[in-house]
Amino acid sequence: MSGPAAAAGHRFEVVRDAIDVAELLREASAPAWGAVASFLGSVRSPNRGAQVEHIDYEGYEAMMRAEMARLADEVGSGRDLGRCLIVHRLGRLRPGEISLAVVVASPHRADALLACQELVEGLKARLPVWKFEVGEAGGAYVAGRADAGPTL
Amino acid sequence: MSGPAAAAGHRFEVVRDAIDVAELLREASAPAWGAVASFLGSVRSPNRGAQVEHIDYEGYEAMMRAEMARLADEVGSGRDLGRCLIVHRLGRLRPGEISLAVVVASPHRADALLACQELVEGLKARLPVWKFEVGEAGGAYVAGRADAGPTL
Amino acid sequence: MNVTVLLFADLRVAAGRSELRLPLPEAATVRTAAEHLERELGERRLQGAMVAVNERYATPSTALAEGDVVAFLPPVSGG
Amino acid sequence: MNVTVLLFADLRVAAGRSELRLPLPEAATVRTAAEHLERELGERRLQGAMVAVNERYATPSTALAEGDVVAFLPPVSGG
Repeated sequence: MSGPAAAAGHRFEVVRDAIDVAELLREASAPAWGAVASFLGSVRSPNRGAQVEHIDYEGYEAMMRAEMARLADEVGSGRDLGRCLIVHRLGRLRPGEISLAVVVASPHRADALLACQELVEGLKARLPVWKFEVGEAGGAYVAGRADAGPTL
Repeated sequence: MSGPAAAAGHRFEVVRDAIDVAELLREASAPAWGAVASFLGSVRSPNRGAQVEHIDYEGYEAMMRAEMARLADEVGSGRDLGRCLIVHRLGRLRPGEISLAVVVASPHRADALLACQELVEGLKARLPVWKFEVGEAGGAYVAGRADAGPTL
Repeated sequence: MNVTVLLFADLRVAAGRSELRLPLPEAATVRTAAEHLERELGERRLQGAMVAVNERYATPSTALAEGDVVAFLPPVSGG
Repeated sequence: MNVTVLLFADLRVAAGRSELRLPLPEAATVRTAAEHLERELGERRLQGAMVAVNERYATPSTALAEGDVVAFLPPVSGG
């Protein structure tokens, strides 16, 4: 976790249990911040027409936290971000369960909304996470993206 | 409230009591929707350098609900929005209290994030709401915007 | 014809009321209503306000009908 | 020198392990490590993977040092 991000009371976490969204929103609430933008990603079913039984999320945890902090520093640059909370869950998740929570508080609504959007896009492209999706027809790794760095 | 919006289980409300954000997030949660984007606006203090004691929110309630529904129809056009919940509070609010909650659920993260952002911008420009802000130096109406229609 | 006028924020405060009944000539528009209202209020206070007819933003040339609800809206600041 | 190699997802499954120690010649780069690893695994499985060195995305030409942690990352799908 980088200095500025840690100092600001940001939170970059990888967890195995249910994400407590209410607690995140409480942490992002203060009179100085008039705007809180958030994104919750969850396991979707049906997906591409097929029922999903569960998804096993695998991640490179230390690098996930490092990427969250780097991304928050990039996205926060030139913006007035009061607090930035990012939590990603790993392990076995059922449809409807939350895998990713991003919460951004700012004095300004545009800063909160745009930072949240850029964080979500950046996390999707850069977090070292892999999904093994299991449905009626068996399981397979979800096709991923290789935008974050050159490939071999 | 327009037909399509009402049919989809959307919610467009004007309330006088505290907004229950946890309940809104529950309503926006379903396995078919993998993405929930939300925005919470609250009374900010300090504002423009001065401590805020409270804000009295006044609104044209029937038109607020009508504008929420029209805006949701516009923003939802061409997008796959599972559910769209908009609640605005009126009356006397203290710093940190939530005045506006916008929650959008969609199968697709871009639809949820962009719809949420467009709804917030549209609501700020179009909702017939006025704020009388009271601080140490007394009270005054907050300067508003006249973008939504021609002026006299 | 008669329309119902709604006033908000500083317009409401200046008028000392939030609602009034306004008699108008036939074929009146929003602009006609504004002129009559300013005469009624004794001041040119409506400049810069937007107008809604029956809960929808309207223009100065919007035609009015008996029973319409005409709201005069100072610049808004929702959220 | 020696580096620690981390494998994930289908690379991990194919290798039957998530971590291994890889001896490399001096002045090795990420590309050197990939070549040695493919020899070790007996297949050209790394094509299309990204690489991180010490928890940061790297390029094939990134130079390695003793003790570095080199992670081979199949296309990612976080969130």
